[in-house]
Amino acid sequence: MFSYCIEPDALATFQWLTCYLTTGVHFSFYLSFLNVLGILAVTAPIALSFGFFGAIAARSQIVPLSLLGKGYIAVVRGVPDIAFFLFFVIALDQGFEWLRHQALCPNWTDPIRQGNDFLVCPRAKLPLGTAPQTVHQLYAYGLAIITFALVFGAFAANVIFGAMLAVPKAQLETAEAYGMSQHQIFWRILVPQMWIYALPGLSNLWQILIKATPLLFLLGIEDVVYWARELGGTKTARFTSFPHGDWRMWYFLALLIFYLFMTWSSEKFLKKIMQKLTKGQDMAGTAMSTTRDFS
Amino acid sequence: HSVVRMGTEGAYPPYNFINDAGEIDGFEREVGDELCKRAELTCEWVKNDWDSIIPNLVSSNYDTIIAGMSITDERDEVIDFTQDYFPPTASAYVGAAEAADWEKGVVAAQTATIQAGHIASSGATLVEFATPEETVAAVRNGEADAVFADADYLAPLVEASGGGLVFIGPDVPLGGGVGMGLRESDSELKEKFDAAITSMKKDGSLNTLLVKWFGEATAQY
Amino acid sequence: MFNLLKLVAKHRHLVKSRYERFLISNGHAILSNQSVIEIRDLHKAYGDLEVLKGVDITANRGDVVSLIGSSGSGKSTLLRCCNLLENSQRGEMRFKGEQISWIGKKHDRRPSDPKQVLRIRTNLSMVFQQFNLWAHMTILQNVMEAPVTVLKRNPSEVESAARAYLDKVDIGDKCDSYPAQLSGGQQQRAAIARALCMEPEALLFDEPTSALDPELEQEVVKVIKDLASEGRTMLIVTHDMQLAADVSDYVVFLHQGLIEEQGPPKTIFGAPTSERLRGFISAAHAIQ
Amino acid sequence: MFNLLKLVAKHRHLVKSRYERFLISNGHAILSNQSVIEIRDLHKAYGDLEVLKGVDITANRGDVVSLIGSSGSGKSTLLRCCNLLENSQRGEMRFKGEQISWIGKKHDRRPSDPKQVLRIRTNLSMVFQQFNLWAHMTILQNVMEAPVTVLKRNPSEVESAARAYLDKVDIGDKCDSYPAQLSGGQQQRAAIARALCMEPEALLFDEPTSALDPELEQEVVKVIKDLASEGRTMLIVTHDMQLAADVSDYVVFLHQGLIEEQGPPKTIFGAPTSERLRGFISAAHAIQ
Amino acid sequence: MSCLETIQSYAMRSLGIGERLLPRSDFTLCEQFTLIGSGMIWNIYFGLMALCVGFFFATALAVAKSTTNPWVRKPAKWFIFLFRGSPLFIQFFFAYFLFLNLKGAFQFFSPFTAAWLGALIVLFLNTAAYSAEIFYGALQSIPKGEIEAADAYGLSGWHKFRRIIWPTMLRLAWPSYTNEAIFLFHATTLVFFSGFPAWQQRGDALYYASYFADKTFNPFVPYPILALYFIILTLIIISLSGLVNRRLNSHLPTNMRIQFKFRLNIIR
Ligand SMILES: Nc1ncnc2c1ncn2[C@@H]1O[C@H](COP(=O)(O)OP(=O)(O)OP(=O)(O)O)[C@@H](O)[C@H]1O
Ligand SMILES: Nc1ncnc2c1ncn2[C@@H]1O[C@H](COP(=O)(O)OP(=O)(O)OP(=O)(O)O)[C@@H](O)[C@H]1O
Ligand SMILES: [Mg+2]
Ligand SMILES: [Mg+2]
Repeated sequence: MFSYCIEPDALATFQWLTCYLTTGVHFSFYLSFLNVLGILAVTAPIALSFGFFGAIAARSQIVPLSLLGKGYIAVVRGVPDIAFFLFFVIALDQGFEWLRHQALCPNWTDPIRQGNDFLVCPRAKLPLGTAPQTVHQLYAYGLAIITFALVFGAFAANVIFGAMLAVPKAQLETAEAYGMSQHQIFWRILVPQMWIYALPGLSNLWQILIKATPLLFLLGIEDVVYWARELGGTKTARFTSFPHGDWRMWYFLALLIFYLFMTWSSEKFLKKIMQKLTKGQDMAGTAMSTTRDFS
Repeated sequence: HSVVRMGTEGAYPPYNFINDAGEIDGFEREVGDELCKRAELTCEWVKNDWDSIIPNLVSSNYDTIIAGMSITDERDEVIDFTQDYFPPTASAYVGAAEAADWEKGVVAAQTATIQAGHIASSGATLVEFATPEETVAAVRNGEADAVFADADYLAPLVEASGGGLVFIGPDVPLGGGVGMGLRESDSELKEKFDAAITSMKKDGSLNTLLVKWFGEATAQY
Repeated sequence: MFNLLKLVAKHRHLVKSRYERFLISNGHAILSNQSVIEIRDLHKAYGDLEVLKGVDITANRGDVVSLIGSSGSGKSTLLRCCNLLENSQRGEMRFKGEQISWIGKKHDRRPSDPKQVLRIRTNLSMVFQQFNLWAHMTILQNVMEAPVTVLKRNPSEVESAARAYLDKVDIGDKCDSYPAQLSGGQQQRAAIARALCMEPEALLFDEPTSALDPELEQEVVKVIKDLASEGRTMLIVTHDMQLAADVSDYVVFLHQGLIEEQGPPKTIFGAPTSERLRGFISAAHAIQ
Repeated sequence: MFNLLKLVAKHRHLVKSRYERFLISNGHAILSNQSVIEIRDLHKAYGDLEVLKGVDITANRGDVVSLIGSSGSGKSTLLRCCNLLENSQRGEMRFKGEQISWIGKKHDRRPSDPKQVLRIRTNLSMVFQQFNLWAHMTILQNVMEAPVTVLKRNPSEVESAARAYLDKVDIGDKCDSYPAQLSGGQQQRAAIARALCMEPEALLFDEPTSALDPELEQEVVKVIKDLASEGRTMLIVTHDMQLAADVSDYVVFLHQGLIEEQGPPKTIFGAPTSERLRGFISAAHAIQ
Repeated sequence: MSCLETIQSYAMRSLGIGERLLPRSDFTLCEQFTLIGSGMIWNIYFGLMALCVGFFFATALAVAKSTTNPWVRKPAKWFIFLFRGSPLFIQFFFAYFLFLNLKGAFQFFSPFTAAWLGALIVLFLNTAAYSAEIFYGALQSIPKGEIEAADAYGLSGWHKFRRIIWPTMLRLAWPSYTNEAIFLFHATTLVFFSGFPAWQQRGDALYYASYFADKTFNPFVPYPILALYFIILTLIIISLSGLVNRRLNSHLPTNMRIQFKFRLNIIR
């Protein structure tokens, strides 16, 4: 990066560090932070909407829909995310390709399963074999986001489902008495009041989602932890101009700070939202006076 | 195949690793590029986690595995291998001192490797870590008496340790040579690569690369 | 005793012209097409606890019917049944002559036609005993909510109407406060304004003055009388005998889930026949 | 007007012997060692809204002091300040002569000694306007809770006492119901029983009869009188002028955060001096 | 080997009891079920222990965080922040590192580098922090009136907490807490996956599942088996928590508990 980086062995510590920290591989590391942030930013709203619709489905009066919603919540919630990621992405990918295969290559005669191999017609490949590497990358991101959103959507659905039950019955009853339709009660009373009960659970979920990003690597995305492991591991002089011992601790420390910062800032943000939502509602936390002493 | 996607792990020097520039580098990178050239194929490199490297191959997310994968019978049942481009390898023990007990003591190995399987059936107490890095660290910090891993992986570490780590015990030949993994249905591609490897073996260019990456002492064709 | 009976007879006679239709319709639903709310033989139980054991009530257009009775006698439950918030187990209900259709039997009985329920509820506003203001809305929003979303009335018109109603009950300055920031009486007034703003055919009041001071109570009495003269029908649950005497055309005394006695206020308060009612009224007199 | 003044004078004279101590103590705290609750110059604001603007109240042992005033005038707030549930910004409070010590200034002012607060609260039971029963306990548990855990009284004794109090307010049969299963009046009676079971030195009632029918109100009047004769001190917020007239030794009329007028009930109801109070009382008369 | 024999030799394999060598070829479904099931012992052990101990610590932390005393509040806040704010595997990493160093210095710490104790401690602290935040949130949403009534009746300190606040807090927190319990059980799969070393192939369910996935190169059998086990475990947790929840909500009339049951007629 810097002109003096040609001969790193000869450099003083500080200059050495500047060179070391600006190697191409470190830029991949830095980029991965942005990647993670981007994925989080996209995943969270999708997961939330999965959760919202999951909850609506689960409490639907239409039995099959309700079973679908409840099944989704129970099954996806039941499986550890790691285990899920270890096989679900591949299954999802194969599922998409299978669907495309059925649609695009109706005349294809070769079996799709040949022994262990999964082979669809070339036109059905996702992404196409001719696609540039970036498309492959984007596709991987898409799969990862869908998988993440599915998993966290199930938990969000559960939280929202519970929050909907927590809204005082009298509030809904009154709306009913005023002739609001179920639809109106839902959107005008239940949903606005539900958020106060849901937000603590959802913010917990968001924190867990942030902390689940290291699992992105299982989904084929090089995340911050992958790079921290990679860069922090012992490097011998044969393979790098910047040999060093086991520096994982320092890299992990950097990650720790990154994650703590994420937590801190999202807590601040969520607190603001919570204040908006609880406006006017009579709960201990919203008491006019200072924090209440419970002990 | 318009473009052949080559799957590798990128965390197993000197076979494959990420260099300072952030690119895939190592013995296999050079061999792979040369093979593609000789087989007149356009190749693209893809990184994939070791755990799911075979499942992703069979589900056609890339077309070859070139990741220091030893040819074993179990693997051969699921995928096809080209002929080996690296002679049968040896695994070795490394301890903190010559006297370390590799026979009955605590031996570290990476989870779910052939080395771990070997130790499990030996008389030693196996302790498994998720990454190779941690297995070596376990010897350094005294959790394990010895680490058992691919000799080629250990050699540069021992060399760089300045006496902190030493080879102990006998080398153990495990697995066949290292070959390129392909889908069983992809025999056309397999033939192309086989031919390319043969030609590299013949004109000695493979040996040149072996010496470049593994040193003079390594086995050659 | 003799005196009392004579009084009753006298009053009966006096009020006959005015309340005839009640007496008749309460016997048989001859003129029920005039009635706005009509309840026949209503039974309601919570689990094993029978709360209503067969109640008949009729309220015609423009009538104010008061429900009195001791605490726990089932007055609130009756109002809630009127609004179809509680499912009853037996009995019929009509609203403006329209009979409510049921589905299911016994403890599972419920209205079968959601559209009908909706139609009835929009014409029937309720002021709850515990007010039940919507906690996430300001007072003004609380009042505007149903007219705008249910009746689809023009928001800006509704707003000025809402402000007028809030002024009428004297909390115009609390428009932008949330329910939790109001005193008990202010909440109750907001609840009343909310019901009024619906401008419904009929109103159900559950102790509308329990948290109000005498002046405001007077205010409410005036409001109720105005509403009645506009032709709106009202069912009022109250513990305040004076209120009942003041505003109602007809008083129903509920006791242990049954109607113990009913009649125009003069009769009920002037010449109660049943032992129970006499005890009840004399207690009220002891206070007043 | 002349008549009215004469009436007042007459009443002043009549009651002097009995209420002298009030008049004196309300002027200067000469005899304040006899007083159980003593409040001086109390100021309280919610944000910008000044609710109490300097209120003095004294209640001596065995006295029943009624607080009347229009809705939103700050009555509930005053009771809540008495119990130290709300922090006030200015003014002094004494309980049985013991001065409450404060820490902090202005909007940050709060009691400095938690032990003291506790001591005062266990001697001062409150019946809330919204009842505030503990939702997760049965009625019996609600009543027994504080005597057992705070006063460390023997549970089985407390239980029989609790049942007796619940019987007294006529909900002995609802012992094992949860608050959500009770009617409004039943909840209010449970709240009263809960306060009584503490057998405290002083009681604070916030509209204790708002949800009660006349008979039960009579019952409560009796209970209050009994308590007073046992020497317990009471502060009662009420909208029911009759109740105030019936039970109180002294009536305080609160208006817009200030005491507009105070005196024995005869004076207050018989010969109100201030314009405001006259309007208020006449409204009450219009009803009664 | 018949399936019964397989169960006999491998059911306790994760504890080191039974056959020493894991199956190495011709993997049967029975073997996969048995070994992965055997690994579940560890997941359940970690989850249950951490949850039980963590619950009390979490309650204390939540209360500490809601007090006004900064000497109590601040440490609790920081603790919760630190453990909620960092990924579990980083906590495992640093804990393992710390325990290793402590072990070098003091004999006492020698068992701490083993998963059964070291990982348990980390999981315990982690769940305590997450649960504490949930409880704290619940404390903030207790109806103000009920707390005021407690204050007014002189309930204070332990009694006020134990009798009024705690039951209500628990009721409000319960759904989220159930979520947390499930998450914790799921998190136990991280112990051997990227935390602590597995000794003599004694690992948890995921350890064996990935063993099989690695040996058979087919992720579609062992991982779904693992998933199945966890779904069963989760269903058990959910139903137990449902029982508790019913108890916690026993004060609400049934018609308030089960909502929207009515009007099923729409579909008829
Ligand atoms: N938490 C709060 N935040 C802001 N304002 C409040 C709050 N609580 C009460 N107020 C205001 O303080 C004033 C006095 O309230 P308070 O409850 O003391 O009235 P009150 O005399 O008891 O009336 P009522 O007879 O209607 O119960 C009212 O105007 C009310 O709007
Ligand atoms: N959800 C419920 N579950 C069980 N019992 C109930 C429920 N709601 C009310 N009850 C009981 O039904 C009876 C009638 O209650 P209701 O509320 O109708 O009385 P009310 O006449 O309005 O009394 P009040 O004047 O005290 O408000 C009471 O005995 C009450 O305990
Ligand atoms: Mg009622
Ligand atoms: Mg009040």
